[in-house]
Amino acid sequence: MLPLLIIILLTGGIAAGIIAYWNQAACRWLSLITVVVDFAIILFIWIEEGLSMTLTDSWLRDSHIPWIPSFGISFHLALDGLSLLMLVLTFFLGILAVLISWKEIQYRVGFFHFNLLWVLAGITGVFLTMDLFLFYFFWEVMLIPMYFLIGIWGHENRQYAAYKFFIFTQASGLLMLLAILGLYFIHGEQTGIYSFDYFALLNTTLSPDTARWLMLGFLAAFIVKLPVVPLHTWLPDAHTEAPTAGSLLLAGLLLKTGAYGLIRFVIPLFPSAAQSIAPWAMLLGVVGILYGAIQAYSQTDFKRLVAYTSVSHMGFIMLGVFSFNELATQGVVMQMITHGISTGALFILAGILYERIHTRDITQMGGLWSKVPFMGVAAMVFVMASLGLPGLGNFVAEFLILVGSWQANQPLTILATAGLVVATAYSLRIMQKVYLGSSMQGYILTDLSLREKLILVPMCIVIIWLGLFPQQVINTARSTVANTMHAGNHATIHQKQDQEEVPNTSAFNTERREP
Amino acid sequence: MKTLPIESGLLLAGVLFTLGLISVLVRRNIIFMLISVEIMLNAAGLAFIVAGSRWAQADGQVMFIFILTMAAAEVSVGLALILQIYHHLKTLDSDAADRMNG
Amino acid sequence: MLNSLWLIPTFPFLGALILVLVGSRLSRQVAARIGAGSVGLAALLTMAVGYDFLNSGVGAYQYTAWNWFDVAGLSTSFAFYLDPLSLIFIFVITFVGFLIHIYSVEFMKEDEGFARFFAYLNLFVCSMLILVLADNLVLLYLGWEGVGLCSYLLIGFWYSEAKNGYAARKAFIITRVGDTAMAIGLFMLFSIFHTLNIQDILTQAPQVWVAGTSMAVVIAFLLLGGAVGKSAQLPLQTWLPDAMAGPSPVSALIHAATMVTAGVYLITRMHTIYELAPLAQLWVGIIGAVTLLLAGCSALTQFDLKRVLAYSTISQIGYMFLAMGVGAWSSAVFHFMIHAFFKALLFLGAGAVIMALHHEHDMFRMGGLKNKLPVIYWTFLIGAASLAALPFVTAGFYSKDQILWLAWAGEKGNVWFFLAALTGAFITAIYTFRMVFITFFGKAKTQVSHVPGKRITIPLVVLSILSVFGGFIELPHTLGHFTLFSDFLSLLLPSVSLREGVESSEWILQGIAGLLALTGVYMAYVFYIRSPRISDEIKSSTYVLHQFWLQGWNVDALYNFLFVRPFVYISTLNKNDVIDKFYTMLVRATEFFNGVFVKTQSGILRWYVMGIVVGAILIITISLFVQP
Amino acid sequence: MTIYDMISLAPLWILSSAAILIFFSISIKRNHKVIFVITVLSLMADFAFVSTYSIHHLHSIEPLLVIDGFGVFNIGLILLTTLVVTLISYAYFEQREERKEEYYILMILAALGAIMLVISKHFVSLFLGLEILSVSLYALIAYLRKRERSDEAGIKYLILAAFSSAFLLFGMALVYATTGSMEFAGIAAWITRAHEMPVMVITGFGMMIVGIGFKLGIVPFHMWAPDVYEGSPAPVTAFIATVSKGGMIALLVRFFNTLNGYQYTTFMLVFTILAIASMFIGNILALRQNNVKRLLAYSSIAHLGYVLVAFLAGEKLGMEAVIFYLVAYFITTLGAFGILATLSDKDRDAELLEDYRGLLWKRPLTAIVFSAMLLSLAGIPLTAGFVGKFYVIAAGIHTHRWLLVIILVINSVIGLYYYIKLIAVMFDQKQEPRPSQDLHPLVYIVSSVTMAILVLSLFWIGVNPEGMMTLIRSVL
Repeated sequence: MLPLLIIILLTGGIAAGIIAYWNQAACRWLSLITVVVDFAIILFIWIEEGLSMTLTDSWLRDSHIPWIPSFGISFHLALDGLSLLMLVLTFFLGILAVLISWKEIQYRVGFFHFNLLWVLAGITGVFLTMDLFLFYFFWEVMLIPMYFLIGIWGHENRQYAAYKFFIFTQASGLLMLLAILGLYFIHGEQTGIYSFDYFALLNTTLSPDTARWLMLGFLAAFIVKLPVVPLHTWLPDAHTEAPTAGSLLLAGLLLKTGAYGLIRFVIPLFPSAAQSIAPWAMLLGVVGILYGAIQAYSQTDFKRLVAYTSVSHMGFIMLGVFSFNELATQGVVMQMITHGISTGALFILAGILYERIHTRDITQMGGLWSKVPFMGVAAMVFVMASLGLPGLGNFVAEFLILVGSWQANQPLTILATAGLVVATAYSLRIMQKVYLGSSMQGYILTDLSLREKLILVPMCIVIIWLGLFPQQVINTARSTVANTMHAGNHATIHQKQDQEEVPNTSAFNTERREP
Repeated sequence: MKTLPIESGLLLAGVLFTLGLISVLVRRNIIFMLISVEIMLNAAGLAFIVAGSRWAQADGQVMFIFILTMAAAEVSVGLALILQIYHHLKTLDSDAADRMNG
Repeated sequence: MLNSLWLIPTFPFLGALILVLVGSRLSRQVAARIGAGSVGLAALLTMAVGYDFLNSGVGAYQYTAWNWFDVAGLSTSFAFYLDPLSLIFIFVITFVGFLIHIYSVEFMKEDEGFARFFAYLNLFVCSMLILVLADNLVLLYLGWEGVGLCSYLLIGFWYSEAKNGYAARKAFIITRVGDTAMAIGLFMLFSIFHTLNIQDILTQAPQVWVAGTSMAVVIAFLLLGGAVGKSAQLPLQTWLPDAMAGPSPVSALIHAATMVTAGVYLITRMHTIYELAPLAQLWVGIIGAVTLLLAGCSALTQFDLKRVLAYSTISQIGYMFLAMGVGAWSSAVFHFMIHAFFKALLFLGAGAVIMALHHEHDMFRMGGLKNKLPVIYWTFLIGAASLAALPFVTAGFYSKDQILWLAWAGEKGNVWFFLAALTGAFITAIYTFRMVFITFFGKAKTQVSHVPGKRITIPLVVLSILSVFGGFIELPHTLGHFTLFSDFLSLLLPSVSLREGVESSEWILQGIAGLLALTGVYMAYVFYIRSPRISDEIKSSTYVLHQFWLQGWNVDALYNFLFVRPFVYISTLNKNDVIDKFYTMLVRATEFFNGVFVKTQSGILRWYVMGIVVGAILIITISLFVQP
Repeated sequence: MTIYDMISLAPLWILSSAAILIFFSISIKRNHKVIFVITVLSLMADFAFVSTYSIHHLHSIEPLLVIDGFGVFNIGLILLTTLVVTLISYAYFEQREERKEEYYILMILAALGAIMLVISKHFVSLFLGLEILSVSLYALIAYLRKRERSDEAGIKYLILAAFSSAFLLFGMALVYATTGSMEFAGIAAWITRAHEMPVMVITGFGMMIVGIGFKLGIVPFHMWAPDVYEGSPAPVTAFIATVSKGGMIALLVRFFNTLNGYQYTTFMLVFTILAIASMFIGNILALRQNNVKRLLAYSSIAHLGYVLVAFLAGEKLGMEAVIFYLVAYFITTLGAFGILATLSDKDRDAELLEDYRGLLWKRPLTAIVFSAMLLSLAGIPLTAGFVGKFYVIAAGIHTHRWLLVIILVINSVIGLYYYIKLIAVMFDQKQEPRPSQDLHPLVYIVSSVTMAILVLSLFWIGVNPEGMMTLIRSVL
């Protein structure tokens, strides 16, 4: 079942690319159907498993195919609550990405959809894989098509942005590869079994120094992707220059792979090292929150502004992950989902406006509400989501993160909370400059079309739904979060025991992976 | 029979080699450069012969013959090329052949 | 009937939802019916629920709609909690809200954003109801932010003017500063009590803390931060005068009657914590006292009718804070209720005047309206009298008198609080009647263009009745000793114990207060009716002070200088992200090396030979000198 | 020399006979097609013969040559590479009027030299192999006489190659003078006995490194590379980049392993410095290069640096990584130059960046294949280059050569820039590509099939490298 998710996207992408030579509409429909099928599959799994989800049994699906046995590499995919949620988000946003490109992309339609579906395939792989080599593999695979999406269909300065994106992520990814290999060899030398399997590597005993260095390798990849200030500068350029679908996928999904990596790999693999750098990591998170927010305030390019808000919001993820408690981690999971939707929606709105008035400069806008009230309402919802208004999903996320991080570090939490004020400032500035005020330019524009409503209305519903009824999501992520916490707490105990030998009982139930 | 110590033989070869090397560096005429390189090759050949004689083996001389043969082949190709270059550039100044750079 | 409690916020919510989704396609009549009707239903339901509640005799009723989220012990739900305190609040919200909705139907009838207006207003009522009914602090926070949003939307309702948008943003951002403090308070509460359920916290707090514990003080201060933000008290008061950019019904409902008193609600609701944190409670009183004086002075100098009322609102909420500061909880709530009546009345009246005069806000360009708009004049006068607390006949007298008395006689009261309150009362009387005299007396300066209809006058009349008779449900010892209101709250809120030996002085104080109010009215009469020259002279002789007060003690300028400008400056300065320069530098460095290395590829053969020679020398040198 | 020896040397015989056969064939009638077919068939036959060798086969032809699994693998690799170069040469030379037939003789002789090189275990055979290869290359580089840059490239290569050969020879002479043996094993035995290395030997090895380094094109002996790459015909460039460098690497591995050079920190240090310098300077030089051939030359300098990292890592994993990387690099380079050759026209090679602008929209398949090759050079997953780089890094980490590995990573990132730049140019949508020559579809069929096979193997090894890994492991 799990490889199927990826295979559908890959073949769908190739087919869509080929079919576009004859019929562009068919290509769009094919892409849409491909993603919808995947979405249906993952929803089916969720509904099927949602009822029987318990703490002990955290791995819902598992598929294990040997790939490069001489290196102990296997095509190992597994699904737990966190992956499930991420996949639901992936395919949801995937559908929207196809829809939003329906009119926007008129140039090389086939190749565009090929890239779009392959990005999604790469992301799906990242969220599913339980083999570190394979993880790195997918991690890189999602970059190339993304690079093309930015570089070919982007705005004026697309080449520069695409380079920057690619080089930043590659550089950090390679550091992760070093760390993966380091871990692999250390584990191999200890046990005699050379394997890239996640569950095998979890039990590696590392000296504190080694653990720290290896963790930094992993961290590099994830915090560049997240991104964390001062490694964020690729993001404003990439987000700004990408086509709408590209920005949507970047903000909605690619950044989340960084957060996912932190939860899935950094904490469980290097619990004590992660704990030892936690204050610094949290500090970086807070710096990101404030810096991103301040930067966002002065931007005049709509998409660039939203991009900086992403930097700010991702700071919360850093803060939450390194708080090491269930509250904050649940908040992080929520934040991953809600940010994906709210920021994605803002990018979509920017894209819709760009289609109509051909500018992203908010000083050129103003007073659009009276002309496009429906769009204005939608914008209001997502702007409010972005400033963390209760009742919308982002509030639940940020509140949980902050309550959690308060238990871990109080001064930093206070600073992070202050970030909410700045968030208000920049969010309201969007509304003011774009929709409110009086219009200087005599733009003639039409309100949302049916297709655009089909994109934005579900997003509104989801963000409100997540704000009012988040419990289903929390339940789904619970087992994963609990396991991660277990690993973290284990490390704390372990540190206290003054480096006794690690007990054999692992936090993770590894039995199930054996076929 | 009293023989020269091996070091002096090698020293001679070394001096020859260095002379060739320096003249490759200082000459601009391609033909002279080629000749200088040949000197270096022959210096190497001389060193082989000295070494061979030290161990009383024929190997050194065998090697020298190979070097000679190779040098001949090289010179023939080289001269052909130099002819071409002269054809194109109307000069044999090696510094003139710098159309490819950067 | 009690179990339909959840319907009270649901009606306005549905109203808002319908109006947002299909409002633009509805006729004004239908939109008005939905907008006002939903709040009307809520008001009716409140009556029914309140009746049931009073008859049932239970101290409190709780209704859980659904579990909101439940993570690692932080369990919150959409649960409503009804007790006397929240009952009073929902009564005021729905009832006054309903009246204001009716008023708005006429007031807004020509506005193109008619449906949008009612949508926001309904959403506001819903959020405000959630705020006061919330059984846990997270839900309260939801309502808290929700009203903030609606306030933002409604201040900036006429969005085409940038000024209004600016005022709206200012309101939202400044209240958010307070909210942030409050949010931190919630984090601390959770880390101590492992719950955010209000009743659980209130019952556990006395067991966990002894009075004066620093933790309690810190939390109390943080919650106070939220309260001063929302209630426009020092030091976060600056947004409220600007918030008058919104339509007058909005000012009446949100910025006078309900939302701005949310801070009062919060502190009263969490009074147990304040009683465990005497220092914080003292500061509540100090903030209240100082705010009421400062705002009163500012009100004296304003010429925009609504700004006078805005400063007056700040000042009156200062009274409520002062009351809470001395532990007179029920007095604060009582003053809240009465204030809601007369201040809503005044705002609605002011709105009617402004509408009648073609959106003229400047009092000095009004005048002589006494005869032209009689209903408005009389009702406005009643409201003004209540605000000025003219003795015996007005509700304001009774509610304010209670605060004055307890500020002096209460255990936590002192002479400074009393003097501040007394001075405040005097100033109040002056600026109130200054407003009345300038607006309604004298020569007419602007023609009346629109005579208000029934939908405007009826709410005014109803509110003026309440402003007079509302006070009689709670009478002091000296005057009938009727304590319906405080009895109702007595189960919930402790009463103030008096200092020893002060009982006898109560009537003296009442006398002084009444006299001062009347003196104030007289002074206003002297300055603005009998000899306006004097007021001009005072104005010109104290020009600097006048300007200073007019600008609200220049706090805005101070904040601009301290916070806004540096923030914008830094933000703009760094617009292109200085961190990016570092990476650009890396690229430049690489390009520089590229330039250097490319020079070595000169294309000259001898140069290449040289390269090999250098390499050979290096290798041999290294080989020879770096021996293992 | 026994009969068995003769049979073992069959690959060499076959190639030599093929060269002579073509020679005679030309003297009878010049026919490009026939000569081409003879060349292809003889290379195929040779490969078929070599592939029958057992990988556990070890046979020494004393004292010069040794045919073992490693040698056989490399012979096979060289033969296949030469075959591919020949295949792409056909279309390339067909459109040129010059005499094209001798080209194939030279190509076969060059391959012969390289094969000699990889199976040699003696200075004499080393020298012979090297010079057969070199002399053939001089002629090959300057083969297109009408092009003005050919002769310049040829003479530069000739002088420099001879110059560095002199170093190599002198170094050999010094080693021989001290140790009394020209056989690798004999030298190794002498050194083991001697405990300490005399100055003469060290100087000798140092001078030999110069000669070897020149052939590999590593810094600071790299300067010929861009000029020669630019001046040579595209297929010849491909040959230099692959067979010539690969043969030398194979020899280096054999020599170093026989000597057990890993115990001498001096040489490790020297090679470490060379590797680091090659990676940095190669990549940085390529950054703003607008000539694709020169760009690939600089990139090859860097790639040889990567190979040296694996080489320095040593142990079995390092050797595996060296060979795997070579295989991946061969496929990729052949692909890249193959594309370059197919895009070239009569007058000049398609070497300018501008020639590639908008290629994706004009010739999508070509552009995609070229992008795949470039991505492989950059080490992006799904391609052989990725697995190769992974292998190298793994080897480096295995023996804790963190410095080298980190520098490799930094350089991969720098390298990324110019590979992407090239891809970006191809994907550029604005300008229309310049109108190019008429295509002769039939002529290009051979090239197209070759490219298809290359790109398939690129992806096959990238996605499923297990087979190749097993093969390499078994020959070591």
